[in-house]
Amino acid sequence: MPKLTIDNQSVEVPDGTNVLEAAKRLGIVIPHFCYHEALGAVGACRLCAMKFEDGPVKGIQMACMVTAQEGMVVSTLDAATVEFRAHVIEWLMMNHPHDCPVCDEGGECQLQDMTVAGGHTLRRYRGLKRTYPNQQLGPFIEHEMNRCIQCYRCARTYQDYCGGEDFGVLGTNQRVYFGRFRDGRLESPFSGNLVDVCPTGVFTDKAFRFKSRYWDLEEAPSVCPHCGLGCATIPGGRYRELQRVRAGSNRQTNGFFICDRGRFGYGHAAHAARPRVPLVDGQEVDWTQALAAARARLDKIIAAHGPRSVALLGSSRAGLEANAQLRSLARLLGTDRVVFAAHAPRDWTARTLAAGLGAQASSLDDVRRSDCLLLIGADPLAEAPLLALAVRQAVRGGARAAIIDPRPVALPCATAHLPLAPWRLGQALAALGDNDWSRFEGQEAVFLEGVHEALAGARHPIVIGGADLLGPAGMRQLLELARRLSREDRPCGAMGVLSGPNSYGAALLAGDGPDFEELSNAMITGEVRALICLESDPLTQAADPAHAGLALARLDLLVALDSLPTKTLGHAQIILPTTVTAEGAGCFVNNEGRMQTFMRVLAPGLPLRETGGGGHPPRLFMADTPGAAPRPAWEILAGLQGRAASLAELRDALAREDVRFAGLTALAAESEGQRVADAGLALPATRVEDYVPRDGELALLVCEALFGSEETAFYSAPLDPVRPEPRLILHERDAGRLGVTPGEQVRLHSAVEEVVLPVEIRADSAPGVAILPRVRGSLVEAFVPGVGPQPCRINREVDHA
Amino acid sequence: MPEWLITLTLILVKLGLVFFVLLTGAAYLVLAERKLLGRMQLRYGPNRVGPFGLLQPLADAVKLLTKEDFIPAQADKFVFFVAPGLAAVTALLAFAVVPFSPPITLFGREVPMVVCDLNIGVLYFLGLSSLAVYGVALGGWASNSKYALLGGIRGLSQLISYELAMGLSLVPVVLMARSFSLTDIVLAQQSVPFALLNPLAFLIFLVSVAAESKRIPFDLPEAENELVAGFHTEYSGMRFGLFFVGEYINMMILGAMITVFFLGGWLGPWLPPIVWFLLKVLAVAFFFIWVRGTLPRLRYDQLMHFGWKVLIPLSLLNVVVTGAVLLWRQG
Amino acid sequence: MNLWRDIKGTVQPFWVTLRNMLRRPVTVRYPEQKRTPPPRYRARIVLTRDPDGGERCVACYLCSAACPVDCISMQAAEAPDGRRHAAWFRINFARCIYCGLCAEACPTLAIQMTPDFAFCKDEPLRLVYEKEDLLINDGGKDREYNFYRHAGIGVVNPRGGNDDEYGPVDVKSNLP
Amino acid sequence: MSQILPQEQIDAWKERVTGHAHPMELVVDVLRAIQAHHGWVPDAGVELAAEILGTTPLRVEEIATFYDKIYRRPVGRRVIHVCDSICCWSRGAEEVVGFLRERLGIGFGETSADGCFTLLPSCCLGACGEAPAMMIGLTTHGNLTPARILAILAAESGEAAP
Repeated sequence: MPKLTIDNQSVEVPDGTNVLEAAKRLGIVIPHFCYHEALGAVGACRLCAMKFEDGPVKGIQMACMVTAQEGMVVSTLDAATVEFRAHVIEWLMMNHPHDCPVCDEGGECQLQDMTVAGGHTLRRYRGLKRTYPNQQLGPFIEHEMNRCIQCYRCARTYQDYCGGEDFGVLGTNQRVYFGRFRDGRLESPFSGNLVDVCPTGVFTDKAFRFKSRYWDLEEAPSVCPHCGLGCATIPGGRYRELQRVRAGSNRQTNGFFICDRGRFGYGHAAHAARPRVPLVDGQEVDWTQALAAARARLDKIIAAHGPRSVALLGSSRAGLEANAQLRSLARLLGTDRVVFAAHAPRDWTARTLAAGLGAQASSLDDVRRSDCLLLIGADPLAEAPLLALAVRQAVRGGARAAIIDPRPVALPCATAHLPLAPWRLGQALAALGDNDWSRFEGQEAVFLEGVHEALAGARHPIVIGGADLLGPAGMRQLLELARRLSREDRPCGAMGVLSGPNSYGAALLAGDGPDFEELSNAMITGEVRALICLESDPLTQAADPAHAGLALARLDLLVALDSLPTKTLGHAQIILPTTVTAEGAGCFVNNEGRMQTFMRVLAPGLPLRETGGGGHPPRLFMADTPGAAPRPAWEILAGLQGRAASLAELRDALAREDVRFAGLTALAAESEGQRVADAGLALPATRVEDYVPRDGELALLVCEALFGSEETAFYSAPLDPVRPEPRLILHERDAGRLGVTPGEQVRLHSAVEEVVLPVEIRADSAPGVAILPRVRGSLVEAFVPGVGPQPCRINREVDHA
Repeated sequence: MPEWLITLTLILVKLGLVFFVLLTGAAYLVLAERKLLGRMQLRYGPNRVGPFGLLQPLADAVKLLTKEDFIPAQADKFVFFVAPGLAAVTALLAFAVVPFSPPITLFGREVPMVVCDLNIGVLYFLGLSSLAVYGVALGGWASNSKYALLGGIRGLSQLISYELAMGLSLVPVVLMARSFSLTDIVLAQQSVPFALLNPLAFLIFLVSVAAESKRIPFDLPEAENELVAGFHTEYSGMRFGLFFVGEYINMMILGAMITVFFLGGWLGPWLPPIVWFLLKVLAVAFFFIWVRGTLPRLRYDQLMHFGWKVLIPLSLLNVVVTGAVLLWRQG
Repeated sequence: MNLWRDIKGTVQPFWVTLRNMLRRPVTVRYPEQKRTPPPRYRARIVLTRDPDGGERCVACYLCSAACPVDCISMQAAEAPDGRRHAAWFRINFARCIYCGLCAEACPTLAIQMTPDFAFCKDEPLRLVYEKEDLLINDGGKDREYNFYRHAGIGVVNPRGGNDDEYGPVDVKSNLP
Repeated sequence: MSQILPQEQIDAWKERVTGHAHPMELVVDVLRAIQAHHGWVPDAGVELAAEILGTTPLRVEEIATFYDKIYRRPVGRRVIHVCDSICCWSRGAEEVVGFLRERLGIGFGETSADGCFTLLPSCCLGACGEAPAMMIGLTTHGNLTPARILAILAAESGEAAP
């Protein structure tokens, strides 16, 4: 812990901190471009000069390149350094086009700030300025090279941190160029980070192009709702429209970056078909009438059929408070039929994880620092993209990462991949735990043995399992494996990849209660007559959507609370519109049990762009905002209980009632969040026998896809251009046997549906498994991931015809 | 016609006359002030309504009457209603004792040209001018606004402070006139007006009276650039009008008082007494307007300092000296 | 304490005001006598055009940010030729205080103030001016200026084609 | 020239890459091979190199545009690199350049009308001792005088005849 003096203030910093960071701790911010906490120091921009007056280093030095040492005396105000910085900034600005008025970065431009901070206010250079041609970088990123100051942050982020290989630095000298080989979409799913990282306006958000200035945006810290990791985000809205999302920073979860799904998935808030007014039997009503009608109909059904004829369905998309309110509404109505996920196997997996994770819980930061990782049944890029980035950081730091997965999982880093059929993942986990390879042979046994050795020898091993492929039994095995690998001196971490932003929280509330399968059976038998559906869409989410459809059709009353135009709304008699994440405050519990609160960014309402109809905004005096009816789900559910409580009161009540959420009341939105307390709930072992195909048969495995399958992102227009086409992935051996060639149309026969789609042939997937990434809104929408392998038959479409 | 009826009729006629003259005077005083200030600032002043802007007071009245009467939600409604009335009424009442001419003979009756010649007229005047404080203090307090409250508090302490000096400066007058009746005081100035006889008392009275009327340079209760509009910040429409009219009536009353106490009232050669009286009153009013156009506002501490540390000791000294001189002259 | 100075300082101004009272007022009797305000007078705001006839406003939001009374609002949009312009632009003159900060903030000289100060309306909504009402067919005070001829983003001229620019860099050039 | 690299060379390179621990180390060699065969490296050449090395074209392009002796634009049959750094400049590089320009009728970066020579500046050829110097192909020519230059040009143009 060296102690140094900066501008006559002394500060003690951890070993290895650079002087620039040390100054930041004192609140002294010196202009800098190339240094970024996540990227490290390279000393390229020459802007963070400080005068080292005494100590081991002397003279004007780049503060980012000097490690803080005991006894350093540093001045940032020294006349020579100030002049030095002023000159550097003037040089950097020499070729700058001065097009700030038409630049989207204007207002939040580091170059602007640093130019002013550096004291350079008037251009003295009268010569010609260098210009560049631009590239088309796809639907997300706008390129304007003239504004570049060659700080290399973009290339370091894209290539070094995110592992992208299609964007880099070209040329030398006066023509250094940051771009691609040819025009085209940036392939990395983390390309959006260029916008955040670029200190000037070379890379700007294309979906946000010219929409707003930074200072006009309403912004607040929030949590990303597009997967289970709970990355910190900062959504920004203006004129009642969510216009962009940028990365927040939470050192425990995402660090400083987010994936493109999280960045461009905000469009669901402005979806044209979004429910915006309470509807009772298709009639627009006000809130009092809607709540009264819902309550009256529920009471009528309870009076006729008893309280257990009402069921409630929560969701991993809704916040913790809303789900807790659903639980207390169930208590008030006197029913125990309350479920918190529409997908029963996922539900049980999440509950298994939540019940057993305990001290093994590892954050993304733990993953980044780990030296040995095993990913089993998890495809981070499809299910939780930032996990892939965390794995890459670990690998960059020297960690070894092994993947056991039937899918051709490709991470942006060097990994070892063992394609193993889904029904054998459990065996692999058991083998790793027991150190017994008898059920494997050849390469597989060698691979597993190597993994075991690496895990046993590592200092910070973490095993990561995907909920969809492992299922409840596999998740239990994964946790068991982590326990077995733990030693006194060195625990082994575990992480489960869950699908929803609040899957963990919903699972905690569910405990050992019923699941949706039980519920839908009861609906079909007529025991359940009414369902309250909280931000849940059984018709696309349930493990068996067809069965869910039958069940919903039998209901007398369906009350749906939702912010998305889901299929389920079509069956609802009463529709109560809720706010999206950015429009209401709440709390999500991420896949490691971390409670993270988010704040309201903007009030709900029909975007001005719609009410204005493109021309001028309306020239009217209006008492209320159009489309402003949606309310937070917790408020509606409290209303159904006849209460009007604030979020703080609801949190208080929840924290008092349930010791696991005790930390909730003191949680600030910008904090790193807090893990839920371990209540040590034991769950009965559930064992579902996987379908194992016989020789010559193929098993169908439906899985998630990066931009195709996540529910909220599906409704987001900015993601439309990157939505994938449905395809079936076959191992080359199976393809050879079927005689299909790449890209050929095949007919897939399955219990779900019969569809015709093209094939992709891979050598690195597991043989005997046909992999179908789900794409919502396409012909394969009915296929739901997370249900294990299913029997299927595949024909060449040519044969069929 | 019974004696009492005649007396009553006469009083009513006098009342009506005084009322009319006072109100019209106040209204036109406003116009005169605006015009004169305008000229002092090289402007014209109001010149749009009627010839030379002569109908401006009418227009103002119409405007004030038709304006929205706004009452702040948190105001003390009753006191809020009453305060402006208090301000105007106390000002009006003070005129009851002012003699504006020697008694005249009408239908064989000697009619005193004063609404009511009280033998304690001076005390009556002092009492009413003390009551005038209520309009300011209550109005400021009832508005439930910080500006109004501060204005009210300032007004209260300012009026109380300068009341002392004002009262004390009248003691020499009473000593010299040997009467509390205003008519007697006027008559006592047959030879020399008291302003010349006792200029110190005159000056003190002049200053105190300016302070009492809350006029520049003593307009601290409504200091615009500090307190928006001081005690009447929240008032609008005719309620504000009452405060406004009250202020100008007050100016006329004080003009009349100065005339009576120090300038020899209606006394003067050649012209009819009533004209003399009016001329003197208008001269005083002009002086006040002139002061307004000339002097800047004092700071609050300067005001208090001047009142308590200069005016009151001076007036006390004046009382002692006048008494001593009178005693010495009596031998 | 200089009593004499104080008394003099109090009495002397009376003479000044009295003297002024007898002078001729300098007032211009407005509706009857009209005076032409100087060209830089700060009254009704207009949006000007560049010498090529294009809208100068690039909808950069600086005027609305500078406006102390928030009377300017707009929405930027991109034209097919890459030009940034205002999809709609609105000034609420009922709220405007004619301080001129918007004109000062405007980096493209688009927003300018004119000496037209007499444009009262009897209804507040009629004082809300839209872009069509604000846009004039003139360059205003600096007719020759064209922002796009200086900012190298290739709207008026091809990229690198402005007077103060080199032609665009060819990253594959053989020259070092 | 339709072919960037003959198929047998491609196969040979692919084989060399397979056994290599760090294929990217070979990128300059592959590009030079393409240049040797094709004269310069077109976009398709970059893509071919990427394919051979099992990487993305961008990775190859980063290196191809970095080195000034890998030509990403068409050049003549012979490329003249004239040194213009300090030693050569002080010994008359400007005159050398002037002479070459006049003689060949081209400026920097241009190719002579007969397609024979391309003139490029270069910063330091490592021949400061023989300044002024220029390089044609892999040969450095020092102590240049107009006469020497003429002789070199004559020899080179003879060699470079199509």
